[in-house]
Amino acid sequence: MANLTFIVFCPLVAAALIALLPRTFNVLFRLLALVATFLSLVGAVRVFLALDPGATGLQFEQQVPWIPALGMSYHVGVDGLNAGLLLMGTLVAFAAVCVSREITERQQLYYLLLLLMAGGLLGAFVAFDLFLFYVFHELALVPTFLLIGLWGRGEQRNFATFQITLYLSLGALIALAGLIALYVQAGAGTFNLPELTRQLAAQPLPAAAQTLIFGLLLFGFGILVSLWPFHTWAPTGYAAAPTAAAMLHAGVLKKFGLYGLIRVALPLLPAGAQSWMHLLAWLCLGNILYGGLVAMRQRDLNLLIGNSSVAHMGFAFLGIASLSVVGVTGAVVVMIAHGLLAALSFAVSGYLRQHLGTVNLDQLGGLLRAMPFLGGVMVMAMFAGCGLPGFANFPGEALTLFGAWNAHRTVVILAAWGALVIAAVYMLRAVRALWHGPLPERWREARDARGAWVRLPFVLLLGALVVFGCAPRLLTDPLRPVVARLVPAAVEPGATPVQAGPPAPGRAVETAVFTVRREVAR
Amino acid sequence: MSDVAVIGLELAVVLTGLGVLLADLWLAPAPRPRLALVTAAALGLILLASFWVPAEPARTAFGGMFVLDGLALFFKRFFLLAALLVTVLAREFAAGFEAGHVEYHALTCFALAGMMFAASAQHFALLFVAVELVTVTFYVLVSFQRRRRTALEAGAKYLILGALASAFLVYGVALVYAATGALDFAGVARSLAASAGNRLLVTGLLLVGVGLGFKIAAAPFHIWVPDVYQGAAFPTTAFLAVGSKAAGLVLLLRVLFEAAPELTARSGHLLPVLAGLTMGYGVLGAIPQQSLRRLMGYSSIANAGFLLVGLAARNVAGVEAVLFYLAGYLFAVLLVFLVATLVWGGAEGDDIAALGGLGQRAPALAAGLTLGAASLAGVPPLAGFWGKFLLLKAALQAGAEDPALYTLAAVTIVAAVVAIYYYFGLVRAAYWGEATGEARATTLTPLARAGLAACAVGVVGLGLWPAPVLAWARAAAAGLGF
Amino acid sequence: MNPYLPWLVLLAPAVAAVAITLTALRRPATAARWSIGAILVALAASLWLFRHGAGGQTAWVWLDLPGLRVDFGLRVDPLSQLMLVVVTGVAGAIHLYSWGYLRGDPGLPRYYAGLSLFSFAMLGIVLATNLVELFVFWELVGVSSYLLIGFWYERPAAADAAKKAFLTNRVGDFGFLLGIVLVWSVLGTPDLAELEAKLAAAPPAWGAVATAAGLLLFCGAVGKSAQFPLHVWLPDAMEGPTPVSALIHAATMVAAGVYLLCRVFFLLNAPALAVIAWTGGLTALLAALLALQQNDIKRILAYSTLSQLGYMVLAVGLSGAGGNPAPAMYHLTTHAFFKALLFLGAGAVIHALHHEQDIWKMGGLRRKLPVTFWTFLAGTLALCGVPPFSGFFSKDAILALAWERQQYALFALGTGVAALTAFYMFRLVFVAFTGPAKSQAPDHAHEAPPVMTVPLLALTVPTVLAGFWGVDRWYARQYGVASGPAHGWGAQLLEPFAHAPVAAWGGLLAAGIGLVAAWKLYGRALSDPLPARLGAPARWLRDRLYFDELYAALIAATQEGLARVVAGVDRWVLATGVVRGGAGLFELAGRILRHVHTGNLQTYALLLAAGAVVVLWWTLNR
Amino acid sequence: MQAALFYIFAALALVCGFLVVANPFSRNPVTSAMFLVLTIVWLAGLFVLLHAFFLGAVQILIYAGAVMVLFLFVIMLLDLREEERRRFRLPGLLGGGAVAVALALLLRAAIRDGVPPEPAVTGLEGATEPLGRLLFTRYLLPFEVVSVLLVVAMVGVVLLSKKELK
Amino acid sequence: MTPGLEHYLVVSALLFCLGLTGVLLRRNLLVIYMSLELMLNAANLALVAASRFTGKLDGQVMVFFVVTVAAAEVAVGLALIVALYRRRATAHVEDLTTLKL
Repeated sequence: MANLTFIVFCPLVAAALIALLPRTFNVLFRLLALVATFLSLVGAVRVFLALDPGATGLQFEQQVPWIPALGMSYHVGVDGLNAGLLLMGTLVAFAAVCVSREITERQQLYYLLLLLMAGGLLGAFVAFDLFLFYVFHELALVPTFLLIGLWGRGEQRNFATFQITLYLSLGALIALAGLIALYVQAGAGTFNLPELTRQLAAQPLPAAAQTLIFGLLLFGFGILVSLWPFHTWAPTGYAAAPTAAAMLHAGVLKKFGLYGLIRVALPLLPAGAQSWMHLLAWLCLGNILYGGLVAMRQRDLNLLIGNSSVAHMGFAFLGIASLSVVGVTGAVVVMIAHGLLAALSFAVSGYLRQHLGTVNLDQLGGLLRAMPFLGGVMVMAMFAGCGLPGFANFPGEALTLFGAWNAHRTVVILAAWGALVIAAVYMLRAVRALWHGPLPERWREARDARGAWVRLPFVLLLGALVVFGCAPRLLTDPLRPVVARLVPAAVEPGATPVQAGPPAPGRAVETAVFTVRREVAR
Repeated sequence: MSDVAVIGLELAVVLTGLGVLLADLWLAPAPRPRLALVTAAALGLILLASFWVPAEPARTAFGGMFVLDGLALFFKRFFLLAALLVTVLAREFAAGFEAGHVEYHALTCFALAGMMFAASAQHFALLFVAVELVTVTFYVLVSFQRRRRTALEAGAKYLILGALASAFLVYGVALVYAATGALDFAGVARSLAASAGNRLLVTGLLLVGVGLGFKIAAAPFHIWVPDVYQGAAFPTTAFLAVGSKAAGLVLLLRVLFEAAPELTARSGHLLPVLAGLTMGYGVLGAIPQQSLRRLMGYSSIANAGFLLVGLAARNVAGVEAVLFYLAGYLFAVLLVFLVATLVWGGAEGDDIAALGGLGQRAPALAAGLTLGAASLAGVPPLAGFWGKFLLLKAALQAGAEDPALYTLAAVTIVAAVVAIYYYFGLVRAAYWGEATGEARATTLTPLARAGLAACAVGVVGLGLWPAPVLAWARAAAAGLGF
Repeated sequence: MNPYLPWLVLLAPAVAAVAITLTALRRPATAARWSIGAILVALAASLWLFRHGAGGQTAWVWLDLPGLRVDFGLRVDPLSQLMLVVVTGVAGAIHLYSWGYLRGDPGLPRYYAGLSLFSFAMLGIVLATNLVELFVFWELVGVSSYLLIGFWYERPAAADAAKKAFLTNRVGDFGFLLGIVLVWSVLGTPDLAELEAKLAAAPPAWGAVATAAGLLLFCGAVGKSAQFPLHVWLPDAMEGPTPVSALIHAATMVAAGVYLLCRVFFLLNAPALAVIAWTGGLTALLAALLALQQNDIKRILAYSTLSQLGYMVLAVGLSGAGGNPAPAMYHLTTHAFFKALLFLGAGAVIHALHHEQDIWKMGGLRRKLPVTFWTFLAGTLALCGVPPFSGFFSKDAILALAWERQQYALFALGTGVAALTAFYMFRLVFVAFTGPAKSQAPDHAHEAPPVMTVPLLALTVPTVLAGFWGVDRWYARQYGVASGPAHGWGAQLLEPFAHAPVAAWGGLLAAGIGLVAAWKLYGRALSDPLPARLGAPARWLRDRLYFDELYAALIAATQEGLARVVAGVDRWVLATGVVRGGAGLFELAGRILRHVHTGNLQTYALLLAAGAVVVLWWTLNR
Repeated sequence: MQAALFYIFAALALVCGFLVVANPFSRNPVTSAMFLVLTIVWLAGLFVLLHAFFLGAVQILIYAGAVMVLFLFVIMLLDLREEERRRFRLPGLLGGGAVAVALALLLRAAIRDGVPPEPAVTGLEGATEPLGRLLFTRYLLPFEVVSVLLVVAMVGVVLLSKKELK
Repeated sequence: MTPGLEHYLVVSALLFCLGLTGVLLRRNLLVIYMSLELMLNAANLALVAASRFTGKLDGQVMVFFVVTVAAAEVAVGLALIVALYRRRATAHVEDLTTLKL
């Protein structure tokens, strides 16, 4: 089962089967979905365990020509970068199917779309053909829109659906333009990533072209990841989405953009990366600080989680903007950690919404008494969200801060404030409002998650967060050789930073620091 | 005799039309409806036969007036397929016409013949008569459903505006002739190469362009489209959107790249600007529309804009993209109109809100509509996505020479996003719109099923396995001699 | 065995915490057994380590990236050896005590899980070899403190206090983390041993940013040890159960800041130390003043904790770069015992009075609660620095240090605080224990069960005797100061008077003044006479000099205000203005455009012809 | 002589054309139709001047004879007189006029620029025979297409004129 | 002065524009249609003149096609207008505005 095609196509084949079944076989739909995502999960675990962490090349590689005329092929593989993402993706997919118990209408279509989404996003993470990469992403994206539209909730559903559809389509198209431009400019007549990498390593594009294409990719992918100020789709979209869609999108699919930046943009367009990184570093502050401050003011749990998810993406961007091995590694860890965390948060929030009918913080309170299990899970998730050690978010965020320090000093200082203080403020406020305080009479009968089956998704996600949080090397060791190859002219401590930073406040101090460091090196 | 062999396909089509007309006179009323199937079968056979016609080497006939090359063959197959599906559509729509069912099919064949001649035109005389054959047939087809108030109005509008465009076309031909003394494309091209700056010639060619731009619904000659689309019957609208547009396009291709390559090369920003305008107009105008046909009219304008992007790129990749785009467009549009026919039939209106609850009462139709709309919106991995993908690729390739194409690519992206908005509106109406009172029984005839399946297979198949059609498109585009 | 023994110390409570969470959340007895057993195992192992040291060091590589390698090692050196004993010892006593104090509370398993988690984290801080590792455990003690303060989460005050404690700590941690990053970026490693070696090899390398880095690291200590200006959370933290206050908010966690400073002492330079000293001194004075007018028994103790922490920080600051901060650790150690004792005593009182905490409703408890009273009195005397109690020696060491360093202002400040300390502590003793009963509550009080009194008695032993053992000499080994020969008991008692007579006599005199003043005012008082005498200043002190209000206003004006503005911008400008507006513009354009289609075919013809004309004109006139 | 005839015919054609479009005295369609017939006749004159004798004849026979009769017949059938009571709207008037004038100016400029140098007028005669020969050899295909077009027209007219079936 | 091609073309252009004016200004469908015929005739004139001055008959053949096509178009068009009139009792463009926006 340690076969990528198997992992990707398990959900897709199950989707096809569901489409062919009669409309009334409701139990079977769910069962099929569970089995398919579980098989994918098992496959991903085996791939992850069998991965050779020291290797730099692709493993489990498979390649079949698709459209030779345009240099497109079905080309999948894993290395240290996407193995963790794949594992996280399958895990979240399985959890998402588990929590889909809340759906009672049109189950056939629902599971069909959910499985399509799962297959698409898994495919996107293992694709090594740029075009395949894009197509798989879209395959996952389109069902998202339908899921939100059809099973969404709240008064803003319509608007949210349209907003997320249009915004993400715009982002995807811009990214597509970037990918096409890359293809055209490289002139190798291939979308195959390894070949393109070889080609561009031998003959780098001119700096101007790199800057242009990198810009397209940055903003195209950036929109997909809710890069500030293109983030407004995220909170409203997630607030309206059915639980599983929010979990899969916020958790996994959103990472596609970051993955694309790391996998495609950084190694192929090193000069372009240099020219955009400073802007990106400041934009990511928009995510971290602005997103965090907005989250502080939310009174709806889903909006709060949505905005916090915007904020967390900032760390991944910061890691990328650092252009250092440490920072980019941190970004990947943040991606995985946030994937699990977002899925977990939305799962809890979805449960609350389903059982209480509201997730408005002003109406809830003291629920820890009535729902100790969920409360415990949620409190842990919130801790993870404010970067507490022991959860995978901490190593990720810490690494991004460490990695970015040399290149973007002021940004790191402000980002640390966002990570340590602002995140804690809104997370703890949510805990205080939801779980602490006296339990109102009307929620006294609220039902906790009971039974192993109901608890399973929460336990799985939380467990993964803790495991990766305690042993981040599970993720970072395989990443190390890969990232070192992907990051152009990585900034190492002790080396002069590549980024000739602009005159920022505290520049004099920085200069002093660098001078000093050289002395140490000697 | 060999000349006749070269136009064999067209002859077969004309004979089918005449045969159906005559059979209508001879047959008793009862078996007449089956003539639709006969027509469809005949067209299908001709379509099959067309695959035995070799595209290489290009053959000419009638003193070079008619050419059978890859491009022509590509479009002939395209038109045949379109007409075949339109015939199916018309059969399903039959209840909407009060009379003249068989004539409808015959006229479809004649219009098809006109389009097929157009695809092979190498001479302005053939161009003119072929265009007129198509246009005049459409005057009749548009006003066919006389029971609806709007059909005749649409017919009258199409009549006057079409005739006006024809007048421009003819006058353009006259000016071209006055400037060069030639009516064949090769002669005009030679003359143009000798005196590229001749303004009389340029004026003439531009006026020809106006006539053809009218056909493909390019801004600023697109203004008739929404009204006429809305007034016509579904099969007619579909045929207008697919066939008539493609006929204009193939002629435009021939004129731009065979009759006036010099002028095209020096046309500067004209084509990009027109492409951008057309796209923008189409997508913006479509936003507030309530009537499906009117929406599809604006969408048709927008698609004309997308197609013009390929022309504006002025490279072989652009033409290739245009051809592939059209192929995907054919299936998607016919899919949408097939669903519309089955939903509304010959009703007076076609309010999109009436789609409400379709997802529940007819999942197959809703799925078909979704597929068609998604393909038109350019969602991968459907056929429409490839079209947009190839167009963007061509534009970005051409951008290296003319940076205006980069801007055009940006406009294309924005327009594509806006297009997603209104296509998604269709899907939304079908799945989570309020179900209206008039829930028509939707039992599908085998023919309708077959049509739906064919279109769906086309949309998906072209998306998943675009290579063969892409290869044809590439070969056809290469024939234009870049 | 030996190299792995520290892991046993560290992991035993962790295992207990996990086990309780997974298996015993509904079984209090099991949970208590797990937790108490684990801490006792840790205590035993600590004692073993204290006697024999660790035979080698083991580490677990937590992260290994180019330029950033984080080893999770456990460092057993004099500093951590004794600290381990202190932590496990106090924690052991308090674990036991809790079993009696919280008997019957349904949340007991959760409580023990939190307590074990805390022990794990605190031991991690003590043993950490690496700044990142230190930070990890640093955060974990913060979170366990949060969980335990908010143990009675249904009480809004407790929930709010927990949040406040965590957030205030986070502000300090913000500086701490940046300090770590700065140290790493300059010196290239977060490993303490490597850092020390590097600095020893090339001291000037550190120069330029040393002050900044030192102060940033100190930020962490300011937060955790509740130094001014982040002192506001500690009094509120008293909303937690009293044993928690004793363990976390008196004996160990709050002292972690001081421990941190001693750990990274080699990184601190003279300017940073000056700031540290003054911060500590100021905190000591401020807290002592605020303690004067508190009426809640736990709050009085909390302010006294603050004040004593101030002493310790002051001591670190006074040690001077490259000096010997052993007095700080000395005071930390003694303070851990006597303050834990005091809190447990207070807990016993509260327990006996059914959660009455106002000292003005107590009185006469000396007879009702004899064990509690005598142990409490021992703790008070230690706190006030009365010989021969341990507090006398450690406090004297600090005052002597100030005198030696010729920091006379700080010396005077320290001495004054000593007087204030005696005053407010004896105020508490007189009012609550010896004075007349001021309500019905004391009448029904009964002495606590043995499970609570035994820990009291156990803690009394070090409270009384710790001064004779030579804790400072032990710690001095850490800083390479040759320890002199051990004194006899008597000599040890007299040594301060011989070594630094001014400090010793001054401290004693101050304590005496405080005691006498307290007796005068409160010996028989039924209500507090001070407000009447002092007027407004007394009210200001009672209201904690309005720091909370000031901070609330400050935060509201800055961060909250900013959040309000930003959220408004997000909602109205971005989401509504730009996004909806942008979409609306497209829609509007569409709606306008459709009016071109008037339906009049002549208009259409006109537009068609006009289009043709424009195209012609544009192409021809170019 | 030729020049004079050209100017006369041209002027008459233009004047009559103008009267078709904008007769200041009458807005009756019949008047327009009559002047269109006249225009066609003068154009036939010009054709003859250009030695296109066959086309001149065709012009008169088909256009003036058949087509215009059809027009008149329809006008009479429908009894159209209403336009008289409608006023022209100024914006439409100005816009239409401006577009027409602009087009005229553009065409004039193009013609001035683009007319090829005057070739020696050949002995080209637009006689019936060479025309017919050309029509049935080189132009056979368009000719046949036009025949299909005529079939379409027939079918179309029949369809459009059928009594409505209810 | 012997009239040359330019003269003929100018006349034809003027006629074309006159026809266009009629299309743009007249309200009666029939008159508009007549104006369109005028435009076609203008094209015919240009073709014939060009044929004469280039010495080739192709232009005249083209005129033949134009005339034939125009006849067919007129037939269909008039039938359409008649049908429209029967249905709507109007031949005025201003009354044909059901389809709009």
